[in-house]
Amino acid sequence: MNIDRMQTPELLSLNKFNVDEEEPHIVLDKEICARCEDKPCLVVCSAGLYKLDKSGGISFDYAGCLECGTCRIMCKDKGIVKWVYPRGTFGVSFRHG
Amino acid sequence: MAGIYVYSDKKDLAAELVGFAKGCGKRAIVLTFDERAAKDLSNSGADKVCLLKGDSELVENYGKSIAHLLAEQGAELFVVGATVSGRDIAARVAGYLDCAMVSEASSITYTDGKLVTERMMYGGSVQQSEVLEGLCVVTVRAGKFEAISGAAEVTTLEISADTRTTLVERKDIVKEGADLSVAERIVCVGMALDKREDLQIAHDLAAVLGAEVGCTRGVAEEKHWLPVEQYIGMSGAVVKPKLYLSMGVSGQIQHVFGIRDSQIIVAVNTDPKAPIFKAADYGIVGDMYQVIPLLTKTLKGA
Amino acid sequence: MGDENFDAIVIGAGPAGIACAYTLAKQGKTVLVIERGDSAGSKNVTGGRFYTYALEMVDRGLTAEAALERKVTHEQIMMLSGNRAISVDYYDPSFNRVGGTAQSFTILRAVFDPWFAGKAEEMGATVVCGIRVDDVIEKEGKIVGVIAGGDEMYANVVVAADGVNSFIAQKAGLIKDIESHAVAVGVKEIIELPAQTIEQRFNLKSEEGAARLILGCTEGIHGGGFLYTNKESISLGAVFMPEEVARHGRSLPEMFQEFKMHPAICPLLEGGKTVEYGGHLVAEEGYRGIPKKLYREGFLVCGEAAGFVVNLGYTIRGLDLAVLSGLAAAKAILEAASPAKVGPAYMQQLEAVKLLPIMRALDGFTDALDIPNLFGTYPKVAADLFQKLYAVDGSVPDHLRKQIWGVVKGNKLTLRQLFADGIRGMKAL
Amino acid sequence: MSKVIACYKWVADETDIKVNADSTLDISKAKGKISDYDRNAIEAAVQAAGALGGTAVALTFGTPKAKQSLKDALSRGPAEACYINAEEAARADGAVTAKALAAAVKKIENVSLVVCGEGASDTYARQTAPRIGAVLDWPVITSVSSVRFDGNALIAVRRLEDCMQTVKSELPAVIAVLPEMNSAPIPGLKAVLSAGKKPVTEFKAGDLGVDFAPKTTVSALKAYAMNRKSVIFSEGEIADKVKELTAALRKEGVL
Repeated sequence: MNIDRMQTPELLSLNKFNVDEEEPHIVLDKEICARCEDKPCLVVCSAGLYKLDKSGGISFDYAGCLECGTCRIMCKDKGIVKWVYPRGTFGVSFRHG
Repeated sequence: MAGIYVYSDKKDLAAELVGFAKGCGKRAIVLTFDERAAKDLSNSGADKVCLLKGDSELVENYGKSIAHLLAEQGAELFVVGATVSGRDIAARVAGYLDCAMVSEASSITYTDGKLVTERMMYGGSVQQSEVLEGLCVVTVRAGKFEAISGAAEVTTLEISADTRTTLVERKDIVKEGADLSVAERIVCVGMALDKREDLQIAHDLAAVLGAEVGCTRGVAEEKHWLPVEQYIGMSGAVVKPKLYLSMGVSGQIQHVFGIRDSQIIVAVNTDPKAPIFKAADYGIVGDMYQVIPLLTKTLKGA
Repeated sequence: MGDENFDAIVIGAGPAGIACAYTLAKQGKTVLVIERGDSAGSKNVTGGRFYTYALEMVDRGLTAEAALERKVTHEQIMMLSGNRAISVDYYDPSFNRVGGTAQSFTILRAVFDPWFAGKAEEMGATVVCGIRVDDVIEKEGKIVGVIAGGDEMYANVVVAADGVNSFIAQKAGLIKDIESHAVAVGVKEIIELPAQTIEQRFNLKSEEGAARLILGCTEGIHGGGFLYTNKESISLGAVFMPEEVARHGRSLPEMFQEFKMHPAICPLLEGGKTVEYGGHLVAEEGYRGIPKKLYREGFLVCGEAAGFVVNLGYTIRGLDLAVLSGLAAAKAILEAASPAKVGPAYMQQLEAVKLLPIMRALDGFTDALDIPNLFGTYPKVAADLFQKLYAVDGSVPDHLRKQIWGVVKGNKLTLRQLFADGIRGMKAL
Repeated sequence: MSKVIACYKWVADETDIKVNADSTLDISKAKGKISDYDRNAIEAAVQAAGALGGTAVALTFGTPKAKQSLKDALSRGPAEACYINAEEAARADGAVTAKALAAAVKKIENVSLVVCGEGASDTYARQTAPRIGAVLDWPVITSVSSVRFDGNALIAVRRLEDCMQTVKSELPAVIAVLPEMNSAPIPGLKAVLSAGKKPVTEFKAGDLGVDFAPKTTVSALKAYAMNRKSVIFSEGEIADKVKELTAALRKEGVL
């Protein structure tokens, strides 16, 4: 094993997540996102969860969220219509922290 | 009669277990409750087929009697097909005999006269080996052993049932999608799929391969592009096709758990570091939107 | 029912919340701590160092029992530019006198926080994990309790120690949501290495540790890197201003990976195995970032939720300030003659435990760190200078002053700008 | 009042298990949890106790470490808990586990129903319920997807591979429930707070008169190694990669 550049999916796979399938803690209004020109979420998310899909829209999966809150603060056009912490016991659980 | 006693409510699986018993050089005695199965199994290479008859239609109700039978006959091992009902009977028998039992062994061998088994733990990430002595019980899934042939006598045996539990009703389950667990080839779609309509490229490839289409959890549970029965993984379908080919699947451990009994695993993904490649026999690093249609075309042409 | 009415409800089982609960419980108060993570510390990410004086203020001798990693004996600063690196290593054993309490330790939150929460439980506090507090209950202008997991729970005082995003202080109407210029976002990898390897690479004796802050690793973006040695792992992270990241246009995780692979960083990690990746927001405005009001009747805000973090460039302080604020909150609750007086008493206690004085004194660093050249140009100037000093190729060297001037000009800096940044820096400090 | 017992197992969280370079395992740092399906068993027991007018009792057999599970189990609804605290649990196999649990069921007295999860997250051996039934000589119903009561009778729907089977049995009985039986709720704040005040009965190994010698000997425990060819075509034109792949698959005989 040696140190190498790692993509976020690989990094996130090291963490422990208990994904809340019933209640997503972050919800986007993709129509608003489609109109957003800057899309800062693409670069500021610490987990790299915001991506562009083929048609130029935002693709996002809350499952690997590190719960830092950066996307919420940087979201310009308020396409993030819901951002709360996951319900108790759900979300990321750091083993080291 | 001493030897290995075999039971499964699936007669093909019972035949495979006879194959195992004979492969160990032991006598194989088949237990069955079904007359037709008894007839078919009389050509499975067993030494004896016991058609058990009693007054309950629930096979689980014979657990205690089978335990007595095995003890009386001096059985060495009771090997049972791992179906819902098989697992139940096996554990009851083990309970009444107060003996060792290994559930869903992935391998069983005799080494120095002792039975050595292997099985999976912790969702498939850990393998445990155990050594068993004396009369014990093991359950085994289908497909682990080869059936053989050879004539055996069929004897009928009256056996008593525990009738405290009775059957009220039985309803067949109507399956919505294809049964992935028995599919020979599977094309699996992952989250790299952009939109529902693009499933067509998976269906096109599946048509050429004679494959069923499966997907990852996200495609079924989040996008709802395929029915939930079609997702493969620890909490979904566990498959063992000859060929599993994934497109745009990243390969999280839970998904990989569901495919690792596949004979050949193929992955197509743009990310060379996607974990699926570690679990694959063959892989193409590339965009599935280019690779898959080309693959379909190539296979069609051949 | 006595069950549903506590002297205090503390939201969040981090160092601020637990310091508060510990102190209250020790004095016989009934305290309920509600933590949304599966266990204390499971939602927390910290760069990784803790100053022990704060824990000693909560209870003398606590540090000796605490679940800590390595005592920091090596304070380090590193500047990167291109493939080049300048390192400063300050070794001072006097911070860690034998028989005394070491000044600071590296820590891992998922290890430290459960220990601290356990201590509060020993004192009689009730710590409930796995429950998210959804809202506060307000009656007649006072906060009287919380709604959590569908249940209502009442207390004389609710202490919000729920971290940087502090939704609870927002719900209580004390603060607005964080503004993007007021925070930086940090990411970090935990990389496992054998203790021996860490000690060899960082020139440490057993139990000794290094704490390193790194400039010039953020592509000119306001921010920096950090590296802390734990017992059997290294915490490597970087902090960026998200506003500038958005303008810069390169993804933050990508920039962090670039930093990790720097030829002066990567060899320190060699043979290691990454075991975790975390992200966290950090308040960046120091004293100025503290909300105008930290209390209302029946309600106090502590720790990161109250903006009690300072970034000094050479070190970051947050955990010790969190503990101080929790302690101050508890003392205020204990001493106030009536519920209405708890808030003002809290402000007095924040002075008495020296939290606010410390933050005021360090206020200037915010300005100093606001100099944009600090994160790209100056590390480069320094590296260029070292390059000139150490390059020996047989040619006749220029006069030193000329060399310096050449470097300054080469980096398109004007004297005026240098002077202005200098004055700004001086004034700030 | 009759008692409905929910058996649960405190297991190491499989996601915390570390694999060493030599593929041995380090479970020492793994957090514990109530085995996933056992949460459904506890919920089923609480519901059954409601239907039968009895009380639900959480029962576990574990090492001293399992003590920390009691609060979690009780916060899920049972009125009391019963804990067989024995170091032997670390080495227990299906035989030992069933005998220990059955012995506790006898001690608890007046038990009308024992509910187990279909299988544990660690072993997933699915032996416990049938074995307890055998030890007690009670009727057993496994793979239960729903249940109702009619006087002293229990009517359960079982899910088999190809059919749903409805069976009827007399009480007392042992059932093993599937996770589809219910959705085990996340305990609320008040439930967690009250859990700490509920009564817990603790049995030591010696109290039960059970032989704790396991019937199987574990000879090895190691990480499962994915043994695949990993031939990855990453360079060159896509058309060539596809050609190479089809040739390889043809050779494997899977086309």
